[in-house]
Amino acid sequence: AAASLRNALDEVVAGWEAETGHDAVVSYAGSGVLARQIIAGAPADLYLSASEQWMDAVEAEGLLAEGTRCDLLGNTLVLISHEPAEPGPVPDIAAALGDGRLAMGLVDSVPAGQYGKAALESLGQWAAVEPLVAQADNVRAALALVATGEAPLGIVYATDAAAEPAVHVVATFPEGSHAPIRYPLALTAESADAADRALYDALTGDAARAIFARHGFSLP
Amino acid sequence: MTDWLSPEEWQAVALSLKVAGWATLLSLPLGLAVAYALARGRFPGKELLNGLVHLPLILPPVVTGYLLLLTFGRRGPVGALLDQWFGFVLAFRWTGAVLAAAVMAFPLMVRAIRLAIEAVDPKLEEAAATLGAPRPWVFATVTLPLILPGILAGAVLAFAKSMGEFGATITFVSNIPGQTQTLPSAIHAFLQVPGAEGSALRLVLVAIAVSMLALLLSEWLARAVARRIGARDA
Amino acid sequence: MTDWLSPEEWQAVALSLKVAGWATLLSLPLGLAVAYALARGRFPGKELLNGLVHLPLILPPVVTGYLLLLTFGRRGPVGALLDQWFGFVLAFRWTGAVLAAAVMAFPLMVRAIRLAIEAVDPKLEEAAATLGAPRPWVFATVTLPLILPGILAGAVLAFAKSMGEFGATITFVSNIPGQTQTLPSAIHAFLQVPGAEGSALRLVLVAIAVSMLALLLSEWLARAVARRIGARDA
Amino acid sequence: MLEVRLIQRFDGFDLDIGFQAPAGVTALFGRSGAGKTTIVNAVAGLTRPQGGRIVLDGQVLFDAGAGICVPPHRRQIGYVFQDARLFPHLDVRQNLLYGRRFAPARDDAPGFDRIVDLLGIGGLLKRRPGGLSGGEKQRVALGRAILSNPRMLLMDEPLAALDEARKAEILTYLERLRDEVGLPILYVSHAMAEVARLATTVVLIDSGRVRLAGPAEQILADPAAAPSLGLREAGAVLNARVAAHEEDGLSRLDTPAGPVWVPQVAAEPGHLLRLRILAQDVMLATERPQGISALNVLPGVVTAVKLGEGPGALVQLSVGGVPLLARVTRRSASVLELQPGRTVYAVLKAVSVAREAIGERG
Amino acid sequence: MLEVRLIQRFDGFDLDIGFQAPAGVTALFGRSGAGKTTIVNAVAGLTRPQGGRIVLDGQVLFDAGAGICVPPHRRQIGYVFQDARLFPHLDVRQNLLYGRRFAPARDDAPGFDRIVDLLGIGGLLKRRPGGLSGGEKQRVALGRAILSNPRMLLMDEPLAALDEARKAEILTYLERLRDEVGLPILYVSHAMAEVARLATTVVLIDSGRVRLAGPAEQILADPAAAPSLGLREAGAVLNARVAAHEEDGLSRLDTPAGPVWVPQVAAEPGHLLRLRILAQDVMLATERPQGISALNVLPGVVTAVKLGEGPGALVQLSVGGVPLLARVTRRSASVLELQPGRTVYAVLKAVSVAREAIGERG
Ligand SMILES: Nc1ncnc2c1ncn2[C@@H]1O[C@H](COP(=O)(O)OP(=O)(O)OP(=O)(O)O)[C@@H](O)[C@H]1O
Ligand SMILES: Nc1ncnc2c1ncn2[C@@H]1O[C@H](COP(=O)(O)OP(=O)(O)OP(=O)(O)O)[C@@H](O)[C@H]1O
Ligand SMILES: [Mg+2]
Ligand SMILES: [Mg+2]
Repeated sequence: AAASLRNALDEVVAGWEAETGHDAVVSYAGSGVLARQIIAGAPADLYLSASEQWMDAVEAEGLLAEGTRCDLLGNTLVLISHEPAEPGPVPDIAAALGDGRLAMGLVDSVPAGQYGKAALESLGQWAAVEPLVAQADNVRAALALVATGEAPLGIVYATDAAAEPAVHVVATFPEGSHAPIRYPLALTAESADAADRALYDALTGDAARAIFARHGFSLP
Repeated sequence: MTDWLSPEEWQAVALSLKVAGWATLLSLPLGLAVAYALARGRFPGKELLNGLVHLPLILPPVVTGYLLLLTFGRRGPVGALLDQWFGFVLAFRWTGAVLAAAVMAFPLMVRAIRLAIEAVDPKLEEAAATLGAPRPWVFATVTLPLILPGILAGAVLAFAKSMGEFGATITFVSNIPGQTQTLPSAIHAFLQVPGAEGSALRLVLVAIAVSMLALLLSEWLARAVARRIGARDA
Repeated sequence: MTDWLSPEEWQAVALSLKVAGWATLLSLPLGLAVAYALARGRFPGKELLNGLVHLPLILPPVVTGYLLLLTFGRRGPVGALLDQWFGFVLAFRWTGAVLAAAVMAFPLMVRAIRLAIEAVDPKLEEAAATLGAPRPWVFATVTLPLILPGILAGAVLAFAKSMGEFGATITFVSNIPGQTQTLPSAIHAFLQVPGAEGSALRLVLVAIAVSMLALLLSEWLARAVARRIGARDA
Repeated sequence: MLEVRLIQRFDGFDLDIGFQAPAGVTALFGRSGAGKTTIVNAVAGLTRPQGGRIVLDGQVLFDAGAGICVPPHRRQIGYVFQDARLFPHLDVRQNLLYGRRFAPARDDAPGFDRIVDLLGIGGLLKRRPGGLSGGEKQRVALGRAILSNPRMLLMDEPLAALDEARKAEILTYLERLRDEVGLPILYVSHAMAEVARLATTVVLIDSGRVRLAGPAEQILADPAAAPSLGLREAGAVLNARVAAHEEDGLSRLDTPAGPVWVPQVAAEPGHLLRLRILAQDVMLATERPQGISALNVLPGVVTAVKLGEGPGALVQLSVGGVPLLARVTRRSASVLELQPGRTVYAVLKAVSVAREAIGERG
Repeated sequence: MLEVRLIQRFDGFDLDIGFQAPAGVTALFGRSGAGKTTIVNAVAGLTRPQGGRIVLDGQVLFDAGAGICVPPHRRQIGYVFQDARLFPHLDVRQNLLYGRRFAPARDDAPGFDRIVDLLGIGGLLKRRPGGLSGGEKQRVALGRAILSNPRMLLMDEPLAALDEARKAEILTYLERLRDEVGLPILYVSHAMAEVARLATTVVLIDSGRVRLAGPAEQILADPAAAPSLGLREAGAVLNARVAAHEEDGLSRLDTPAGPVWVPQVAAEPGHLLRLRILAQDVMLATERPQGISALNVLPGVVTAVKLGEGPGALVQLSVGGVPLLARVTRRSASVLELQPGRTVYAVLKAVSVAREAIGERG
């Protein structure tokens, strides 16, 4: 599963294991890394991606169990700051930055970065902000940049912002400013036994949804 | 301290040690051979070999990991053969983590050993030859003991690197707790999660402690070896 | 070939070279000093220094990068001082990438130089002393020339490592095209996107080509040095 | 029998020599930088000369034309290096025994204890070479080569760092190796005394060329060779047979030149010896001297007088049919009217024939 | 003036010595492993002995009690090592000049060209030590130490790897260093000939202890010391003045024992020399011999006879008031009735006084 899901997913899986007595092994890594491994023959049964693109890539290889792909989770994108702030509308980011930097995920490759770029473009701010963007390897690193005060502002998922007390949400990007943020889940073509299916069902079940919701994810 | 780390974390520590140990041990003979070839050999393609050895240093670990995945993965050309012939699977096993660590640490090991070989006075090897010792015997009884400090240094570097390696490992064998989740993978995973810095820090401290022990051990060994060799002069 | 790489990619190549070059160059004097201290010195805390030097090898690069961020970031204790006193900022600058690369490559450089120093016959240094040369002069005129091959090896390892370093770099100074986007960062970015393997491959080839050139150069230099020193015996 | 023919060119030095080393000890003699070590290295197989051919007992070890070059470890040639080259990581015992494993088994192989005793290194066996003194290293190197039980021994100034007493002991042993074991030895030395005592063949090298080569007796008694060898070292070699050991510590030797008394020799009566008589130890008298301390007075006839550039003259005598050399001043040569045909008495002090100048007949 | 007092213990060897080295050349003489190099290393400051005190010209270099140990580079003591220890990365010229930068400026500093010429290494200046022959290395090492212009020179068997001709040249130069420059030298050697020629003071070391020490003339002419020094090397030293160079290549020297003719010496008439006369080169006669080639016949009186264990006897004579040693057989001693008081003639060949035995007066 995507590494950024760890807190919530661990909780869900632990509950499921206790309930069913099955053992689930969760491998957390970047969505791209996992996708490549599945393509290269990794013995994975479920794939929970943070990126629709990577799920597409796996699907294109015909490695998904037919009809099991669904959007498990959603998320929202927020602008955060190091300095305490009250949530409000998206400000003029370039002006707010001054000579500081805007921390984001890699704008061309990390999903959060891609969404952020799209949002800024639709808000007409991208051109002004682009030279000021510090692209981090992943959302988590972007969050760290803001948390340490290295960058005054950053764009991350609402879930990340919620888990880090050292940052403050300045604004939430409007729904329509970027493509919907989705975490697709699917069983792989390899998955065989009933336990796999059971876990799939558990993840999509109500108990799990409640946990995910508590961690700040939206549920499409 | 047992309850200071979760069982899963203990597993990661144990796995890291196992992986680093095996990676170091298994790459030693090859490292020695390659270092010897680079230091003393004269053959076409020497520069190529040299470059190849350095490759894992030059490439981002993810690339190396990806290349390993493509080659040694279950569908990779070599991986498939290994599986078919020996039933030996590397991908997503701790054995794969060993391979990844060994490959990443290889340039460091080779360079250290090579430097040591280059510092051995060939006149001593000549002297051994005039006493009737054939080349391999000379290597085993003269060159090898004299380069022990270099081998030790190489092994330490390789071990340390293996303890810290993660980019190639996670790309090649993923991050499966109890199977391929090494200490650095675990640390990295923690760092991906907001608010888990504490857990990460604990593991970092463990990693440092383990490696420091290894370092101290190696320094002590090196001193013992140096004493054995005594003054350099003969 | 100019149109084979985009201008941005060219920038990444140039930046990588700049960063690796500076990282190697700047860490040389310190590396030399630390290696000398470890090889010849006797002081309390030697083991600690030794451990510290190896740390970047042991820790996942991300951790190192994070520690750098905490220390040398604008709000970090050292970073703040540097900014205040010298107006020298590391964060988000290529200078920061140099620091990250230098730190990551440091253990490799130190170990290579240390091995070389340990292989120098102290009798030659004694001979220089009886000719009236004070310690620093002996170091500069006897020890230093004799360990040149080791220094070269250390520099090559450091350069190669710097060319490939990316975990600590991206964590510390992010990935800002034209400023901190080095070759490996660019490669890594490409690998994050499905289907961009082709672009990544191109950059990988460039990285390999550049590093091979550096390697060849270093081997050639090493041979020149070895010829200068001639037979080891005196 | 070793046949050597070598061509090797360095920047500023070129070597082009050929010589034969029959059984016994062949001394390579020559000034510093003459090319001695270069030759020895080629024989050992450590360098590959540009041209030439090396044959040992019929086996071609090296042939530039045929592209043959037997690697050193298959040549079975022991080498005592000019620098000791001990293995620093092995203790003295291990150094000494290093070659044992590859030594061809032979009945007359030198015993370990024997060699250790002879070289006086019994107390060092557990030590590492690092702390040994110069002479101790040299002795261990010597032992190591001998114990590898080679079919030929190369020695490059093996005794340079040793005191006279130790030198004398080892020379005695080398003589025995030469005579009893029959081990051929190629011996590099600057010390004429060693050469004269050990050598059966002398090869004089000068600037990469062979200047003189031949049997030791002949070369050493050749007045023409004296300048090259060093005037002080010129002298004849007499073959002698031990006649009797007398009670006052002298031995009487029978030589073709008549009886000669020398300080007691170790050999049994009947044994054959080589006696080296330095030209400068021989005094000449025109009448038989009386009341002098010198015990040996041998009547003879002058056969040649070679005046040097300096104040000296080399006089060759025939004493009982064998040549003897005497070095005198030109002044004496003219005062005593020394010229071919003149009858003279050669006066020789017994103590002048030092132990080192008496060797077993090679 | 160098005062040395040293205590040093190794595993299996312990050194406890004290001696003084006045101006001139002090020879450290002793068997291999006696402790000579250990002493020299301590004087150079390369090792820190466990106890003792080293004072050079009033400056304390080392004092175990006071915790003083001047580092080697501030001692200004040149050291010619037993192993050459040339810098492999520098060419010969750079090796030679290495110490120049730190050399105290002095008017009488040896000129570079002068030394290069003397050592015959002009052709090697551009070469690196790697390819030099053993003797060439030793010569470069010698030059390097001398050119660092030290206030004292330590030489550990500096001439061991050299041929006789080169040795003689360098000895001449060392004599000049000793006499003209007044450079004190601590000289380790196994070669008695070198010691006798150069040394003004002799210190005999045996197993880490001083066995004998004193002025060279005294020690070398002491029959009691002869066994330790080697019988062949026993001999007296005569002080002589050059009287005239005669046209047949001989020089007449005036000595307290009377005129002595030797092969021409390089010194001007009036110059003072030391003449070493080996005991075994002296023949004794009870009546003045006639018609012999030996030019020097010196009348004297026997003052002591020391019978050895072997066949020999050492006879000490007083010739013109100065002691002379002669080595003869016991048989001759009894036949000639040699005993104190007996008048005898000492017969000495001019050519026996070799160039090496004539040194400038120290
Ligand atoms: N590799 C080399 N390159 C250039 N010259 C060399 C090389 N090896 C030897 N020589 C030269 O060849 C000559 C002969 O050297 P060699 O070592 O054979 O002399 P040697 O007779 O053994 O002298 P010594 O008695 O001083 O040891 C020397 O002048 C030396 O400088
Ligand atoms: N570091 C050491 N450890 C143990 N023993 C040592 C050490 N250094 C020297 N010795 C011993 O001390 C003794 C004296 O050594 P030293 O080198 O002074 O002898 P030397 O008189 O110079 O002999 P040589 O004439 O053979 O050079 C030797 O027996 C040697 O083995
Ligand atoms: Mg030689
Ligand atoms: Mg010594």
